[in-house]
Amino acid sequence: MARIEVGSSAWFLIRDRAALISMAFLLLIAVSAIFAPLLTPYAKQGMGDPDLTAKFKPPSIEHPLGADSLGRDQVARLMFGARRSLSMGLLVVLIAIAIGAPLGMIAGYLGGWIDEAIMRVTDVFLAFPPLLLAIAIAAALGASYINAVMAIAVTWWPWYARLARAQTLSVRERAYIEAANSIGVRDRVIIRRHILPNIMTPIIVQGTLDVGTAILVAAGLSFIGLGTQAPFADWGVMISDGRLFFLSGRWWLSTFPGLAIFLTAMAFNFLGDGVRVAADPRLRRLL
Amino acid sequence: MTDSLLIVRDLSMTFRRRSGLFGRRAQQINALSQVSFAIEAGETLGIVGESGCGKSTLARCLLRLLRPTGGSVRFDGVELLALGDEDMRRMRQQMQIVLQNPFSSLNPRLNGFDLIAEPLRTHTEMSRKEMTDRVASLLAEVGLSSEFMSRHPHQLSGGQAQRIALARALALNPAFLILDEPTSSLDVSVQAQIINLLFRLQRQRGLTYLFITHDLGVIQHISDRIAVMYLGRIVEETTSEEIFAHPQHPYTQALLSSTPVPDPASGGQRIILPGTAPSAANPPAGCAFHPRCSQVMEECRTLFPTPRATAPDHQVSCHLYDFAQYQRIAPTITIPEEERQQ
Amino acid sequence: MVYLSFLLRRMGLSVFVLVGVLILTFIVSRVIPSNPAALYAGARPRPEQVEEIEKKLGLDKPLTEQFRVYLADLLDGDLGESYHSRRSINTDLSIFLPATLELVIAAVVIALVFGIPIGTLAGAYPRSPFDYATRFVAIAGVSVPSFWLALIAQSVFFSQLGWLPLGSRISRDATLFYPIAAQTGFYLIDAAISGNWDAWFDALHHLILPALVLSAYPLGVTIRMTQASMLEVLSETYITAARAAGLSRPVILFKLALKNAIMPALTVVGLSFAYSITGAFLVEVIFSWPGVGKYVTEAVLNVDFPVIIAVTLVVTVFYIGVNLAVDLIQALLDPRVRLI
Amino acid sequence: MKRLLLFCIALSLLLTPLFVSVAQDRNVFVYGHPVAFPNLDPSSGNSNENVVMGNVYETLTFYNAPGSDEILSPKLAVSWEASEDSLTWTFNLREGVTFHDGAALNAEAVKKALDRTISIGEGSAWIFWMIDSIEAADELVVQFNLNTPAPLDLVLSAGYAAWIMSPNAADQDNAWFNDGNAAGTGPYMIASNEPGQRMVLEAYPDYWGGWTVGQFDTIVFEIVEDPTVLEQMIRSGDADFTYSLPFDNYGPLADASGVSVVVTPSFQNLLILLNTVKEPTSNKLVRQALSYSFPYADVVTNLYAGMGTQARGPIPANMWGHGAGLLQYSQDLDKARELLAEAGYPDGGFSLVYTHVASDLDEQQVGELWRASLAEIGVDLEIRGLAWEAQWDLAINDPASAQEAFGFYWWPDYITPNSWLTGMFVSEEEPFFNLSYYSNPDFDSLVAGASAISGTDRVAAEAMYVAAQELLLNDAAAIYVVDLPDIHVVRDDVSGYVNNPGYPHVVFFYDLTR
Amino acid sequence: MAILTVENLRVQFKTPYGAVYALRGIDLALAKGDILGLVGETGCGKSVTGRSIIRLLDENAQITDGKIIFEDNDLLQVDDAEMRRIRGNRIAMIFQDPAAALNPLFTIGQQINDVLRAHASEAREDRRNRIVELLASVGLPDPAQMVDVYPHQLSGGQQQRAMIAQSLAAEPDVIIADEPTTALDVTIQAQILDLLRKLQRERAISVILITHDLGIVAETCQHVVVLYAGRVVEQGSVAAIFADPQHPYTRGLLAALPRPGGRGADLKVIPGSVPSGLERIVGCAFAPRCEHVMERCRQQQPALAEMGSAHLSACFLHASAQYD
Repeated sequence: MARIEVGSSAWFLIRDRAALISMAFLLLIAVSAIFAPLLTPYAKQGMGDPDLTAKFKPPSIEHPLGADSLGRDQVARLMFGARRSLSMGLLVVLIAIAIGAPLGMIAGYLGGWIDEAIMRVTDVFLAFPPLLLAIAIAAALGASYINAVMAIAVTWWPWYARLARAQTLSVRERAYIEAANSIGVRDRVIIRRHILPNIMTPIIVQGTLDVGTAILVAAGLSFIGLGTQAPFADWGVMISDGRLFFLSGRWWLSTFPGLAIFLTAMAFNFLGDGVRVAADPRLRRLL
Repeated sequence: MTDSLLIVRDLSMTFRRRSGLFGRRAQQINALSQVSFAIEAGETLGIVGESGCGKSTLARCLLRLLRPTGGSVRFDGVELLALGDEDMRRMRQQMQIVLQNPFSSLNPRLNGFDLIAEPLRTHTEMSRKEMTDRVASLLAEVGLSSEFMSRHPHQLSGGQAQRIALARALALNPAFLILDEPTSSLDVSVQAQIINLLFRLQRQRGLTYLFITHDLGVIQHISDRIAVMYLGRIVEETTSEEIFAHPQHPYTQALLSSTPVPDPASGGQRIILPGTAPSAANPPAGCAFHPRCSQVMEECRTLFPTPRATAPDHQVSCHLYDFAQYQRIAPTITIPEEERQQ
Repeated sequence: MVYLSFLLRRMGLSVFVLVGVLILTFIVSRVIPSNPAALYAGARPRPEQVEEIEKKLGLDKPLTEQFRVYLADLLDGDLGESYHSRRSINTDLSIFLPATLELVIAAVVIALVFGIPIGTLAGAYPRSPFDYATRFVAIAGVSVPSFWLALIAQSVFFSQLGWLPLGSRISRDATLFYPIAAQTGFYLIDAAISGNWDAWFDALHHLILPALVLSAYPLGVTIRMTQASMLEVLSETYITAARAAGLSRPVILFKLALKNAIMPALTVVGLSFAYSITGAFLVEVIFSWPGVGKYVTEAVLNVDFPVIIAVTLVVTVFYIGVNLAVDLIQALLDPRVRLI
Repeated sequence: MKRLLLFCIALSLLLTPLFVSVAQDRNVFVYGHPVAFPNLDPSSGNSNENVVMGNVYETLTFYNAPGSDEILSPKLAVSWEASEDSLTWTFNLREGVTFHDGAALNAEAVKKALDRTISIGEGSAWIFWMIDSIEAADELVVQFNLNTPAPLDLVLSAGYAAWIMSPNAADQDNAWFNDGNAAGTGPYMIASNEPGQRMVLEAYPDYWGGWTVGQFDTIVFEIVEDPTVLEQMIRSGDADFTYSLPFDNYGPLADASGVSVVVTPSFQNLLILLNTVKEPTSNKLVRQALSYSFPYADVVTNLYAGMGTQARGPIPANMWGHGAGLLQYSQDLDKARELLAEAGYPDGGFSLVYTHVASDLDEQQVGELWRASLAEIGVDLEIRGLAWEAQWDLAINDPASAQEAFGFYWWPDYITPNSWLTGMFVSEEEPFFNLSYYSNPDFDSLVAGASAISGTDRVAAEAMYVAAQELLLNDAAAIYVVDLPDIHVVRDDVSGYVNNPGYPHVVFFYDLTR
Repeated sequence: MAILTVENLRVQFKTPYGAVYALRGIDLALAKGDILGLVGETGCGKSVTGRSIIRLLDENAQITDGKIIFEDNDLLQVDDAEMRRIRGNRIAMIFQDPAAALNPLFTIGQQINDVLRAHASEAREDRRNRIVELLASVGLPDPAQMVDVYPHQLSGGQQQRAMIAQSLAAEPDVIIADEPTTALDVTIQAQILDLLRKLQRERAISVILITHDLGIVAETCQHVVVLYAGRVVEQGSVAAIFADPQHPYTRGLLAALPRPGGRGADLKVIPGSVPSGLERIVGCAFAPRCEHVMERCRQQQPALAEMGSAHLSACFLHASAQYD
């Protein structure tokens, strides 16, 4: 890692206590997701194997967060569920950026009818109520983890297309693009060398903020059964599974996965806020 | 005039801004109207005017960063407006531009080396070693050490950044340099450094300059000839000495008189123009300057004044000089107090 | 005049978008691997029945023809018929849509009434404890899964405290003993019109919990946006100029700055209103709120595509409408917009 | 947030006293119902709306709850007889019965009602496939002419499609019924309908059976999808009756005061149909191995909380035709491994797709439990939740690429063993509900033979049904998971409740008192 | 005599990089009815000085020392409420970019009205007349209609006139004009400067004119203060300083300006660059760039010393006699 310069963006991020705590929390979640098989004695249960002897065990030493209706250890389920919930959020945002950013850049840089065409398509996708389109697509493609990701990403990319276009438009007006043009640098080199690096910051900021929201939406889809399929579970599925028993005393089933989503989404939001402030010198002054 | 490096004839640039329902109504903005001038090799032509007069559009049209809607630009005998995109791209090796604010004209993500090497990468097949040597010599030429190869724009002062921008413009050994307000974002002491550098480079390399500015002090210092622009047209053009000694167009006179001189003793009566420049989207009929002109005549309101010579090598577009080629009318330059407020 | 053409242009674009949405949903609905005729036929159809129904519903015709028919019906204002319930979707939506809107409007009103003042104050006192607390609340609001919050809220306010009902829009007693005369479909409005105050309080009582749960997200967004744009506006030169002119802090904050700050906030509030319509889907399911969300969720489980398309269209119209309204309000508030 | 909370608390305190109770001067019965009523047309409705139909409309004959002396009892028909060849049936109608709209019940009305249903031909109307014509022989005598011998008295007791509606109503279209209109002869009339939320029935004062004190005059269906809410309602006395709660919650509920959990066998069972045409389940040995791999005991005791029973063949135990001596598979993983080895899959090594209705947690968990067992014999199970139509579409499109295992519920349209065997296992050219794609000419002829004589010689028919099932079990065309119970939760202060599995989840409110 | 005096004003900013010393001890005095030019290059502290006087520095700024005496009161000591009564009412401010300094969502009339309501006691109807009067006095055409016009409907020069009208609303004694013409064209600049001179003459207002343009100072001001790196290097009457600049920095600055007749000749250049605000400066801040630098310049900070009548300079070179 490079030396962190005083006053640099990274330095600001580290000074932001909320962002730092969030990063630590997310790291913890990520580590427990990645090394879940090593960290829990109930790895197979995390992958869906039932243990009917522990059915509905309330929180105890063996099962600190209790066990579900098929007796699976909730901690293991949460750790394995984190793999899906986190990756869903990240994948949605990455796919959305991968689709939206190039389109937005092309639209913004080239302008004219290409811009018009891309932006009208974007408008159509933006006009869809986000969850609803995802529901329709997931229903059409069939319920599965990857279909849910695709469905949400399809509703998400227009935001990045818009963002990338707006940024490209403002970068395109910068004198250094004109300077590059005046030298005779080719368009694709300009896009790659001058525009892309300069629009990435706001996209990364938005991306960080969006991961949390994407996790929420993905959990919503899973909650109504259109996401991760049994025997695997993500946090949304766990809430949904536990919900039937929630009011009749088995509170631990839905509470903990809900908290996990809540805290993770919060962490991404705090982190995203932190990155935004750190990346924008003007905001640093304001805050 | 055949041996002039750059000959511009009747250059026009009309922007269309779409508005109204579904953009059907198009608004025309005549940013440049029939601009003609020529620059001899090794000479500096200064273009002066206020914001919105079209001087920056002119620079961009000459380089074909914008596509002019009419006229002709011959550079070194080649008609630029007839060139294909690829030929024009190559032609840009010969003509370069330095922009006003070095911090915005240098990509903040690139370091000094990459910035200066970019034109070399674009137009030559140099090895990395050759490139490094070339960048180092360019840096030396603009008075910077090779350390600056690794500096990013935010680590530079304004003067240093403008030197990098100059080095970059010189990388391909162009013959012609357009300088678009290269010093107006700089402090006075730094501005002096850059102006001196520009002189030195012109002497050493035999460069031809088109120098654009709103600052009369700077322009008279650096230019051989000066063209004054108002609302997309050149209203007066002559040598540097002549224009300061004998300004002819009422606008030029007002401009000269409005410019504060750092000499409390110079005192004198000043011309204070009333109102502001009209919009290029909606220019007044006749002479565009007539609504602000203190000597407005009837024909000014309807008839556009074509350029005419009032002295050898002194062109003015003003009806005041209608009947008097080579004859100077000494205009009165005082305006009653009340009128100034309008 | 300029304003009118701006408005017309925006509406023209909206129509374009709507047609795009229509085509897209239609395509999505037709590529789906399912058998709508079987759905129409009911729980245990016979093969002949399914074929019969395919003919009846025109599902044997080419896709373009189906789309033409659908479009023709749509232009007549007919959204079609549910394959599952066979009820006219127009009729169903006339019942479910007001229910959802009542809920969403309540949530957005809560979000605005609390969010704007809180956001304004937080923006005015950056780095104060209030600002930090507000930031936390705002982020919590946008981070909490609404369906989970709904469960927690039910458990607290129904199971533990017993203050609020568990779900549904109005109590059975109201239905049996003091029914609301339906006019607008908004219970609070209908009850108020007819002076049926028992039913009015009953409806309000049922509305509180789902509306609060649903308001979490828009509240968070409103606070965040108001705070952020307040912060930015307060650093503008014209605010410094106002301070330099010796204006008092309340005047600067609530008269001058708020008007500027509310503009960007408004856009996002519009968006979050639209977002809340879909957010309501999950909340409705949990609170047994007989709205569009419950309607469409059920349709999804049954792959009842006429309903899904219709709801998508109708919600999209609202979505577009809200955005249009926000644009227009902004144009009205901001003297500069008119000239663009 | 704190402010919100305070605001909310204040408001609640303000409002709560208003809702303590409104004096009830009516005897109201509340049925907490888990799904909305899709289609209120008595001719085509063949889903959950039967709980309404059963109280608003009546059939000519009535199927008695198992354990009664007679299978059928009179309803709108007081007596009936079949011709020798079972091709002509005559029904004598009850006198003095009026529809809710005032029209009198007579032969013409019955003919008109059933003709409407047959001509629309939707829903369960196919159960009348054997009817050639209906004639009003007299004012109160209806005569049915059949093209095939069939137990028509049984058919006319069906819980779907056999409802008799008023002649005026019979002129109406589907939309009229779905707007909440109805005109039957039943004890209750639809008073109001808030789709997706609540339906209210009121007693029909002129009901032919008459009214006595204690009977309910108002019935409310509360449509509540959320089982949690349903459970809270029944616990708090906000509902008098409900079903479809999670199995795991019935235990604690039974212990709660004021509530009874009524568990009775139903005619519904859960099977997993195995794809008999696609590798590797096309191999009989593999299917048998799968049958031995299934954790029957765990499913019955844990998923169904011991309330269902392991199925033995397709026909449930409370239905005649059920063979008590049939082979019943049990979990035996060693045997399963042996069979797999014999089939050429010594360590399993293949994977299967199991589909189920996405919203059905029971089916899903059946898959989850089975998957764990299959993993032990080296078989990987992919569990895929789909909408029913999508699941079905996948199965009927191309058997060779369809799912290997199809979670499937069956229940009879009218109560005959033939329904299970013909519906699911008789050869079909195009797969429809035979989603095992099972094809066995011997089986087909046994079932056809049994069906033809079932009206006349039940003993012989029963023997043939059992023989047919033996073939089926040996071929392991399906895994017979569980004979499902009907589980209903009733408030204790309601008396007279008896479950009749012939009319699933229908509560005959007329029989109840408080 | 002086209406406003600044004594030893020191301001620093807290930044992530450490403290930035913006003002390192500023002394100046504004005479009543005078236009005092505050001139210097980017970062010399001229704007900070203006903002300090009206106490509108950014939040991370800290006034560490000094006094600002206005009519016998130290403005750094008065409470916030009192300061608010002084702002706009006694000391008003004009900003560099009038487009940014006017609230885009309120009409010119509303904005001036707010100031009147804050400081004057006229009745509502009178206020409108007063606004029209003010708009007329700054030379806006059609003043009666200008009241209901939004800022974006005005040109840059008109906006600055409106801004000036607003600053005049409460009839202040002092106007701080912070680069009021930098954003404007030369011909418009001439209009605005002319207006400022006229107002100062007619209303006897004292003006602090902050600018980087020596030409403007020469033409507009009576006195001038030259700042360098947060210190005053030279001050005095415009006539004296332009005729006979004493400090090497002032001289360098004037020499660096391109002048008529000097075409083609090299301009005089001050080598090096301005010190960063992060540096602690010992001795004369200009020493590293000064062609006449002496040993003591690097160790000791020269104080302002009298060079002639109303002419002070902080340099050991010319003042050696006095220091010795």
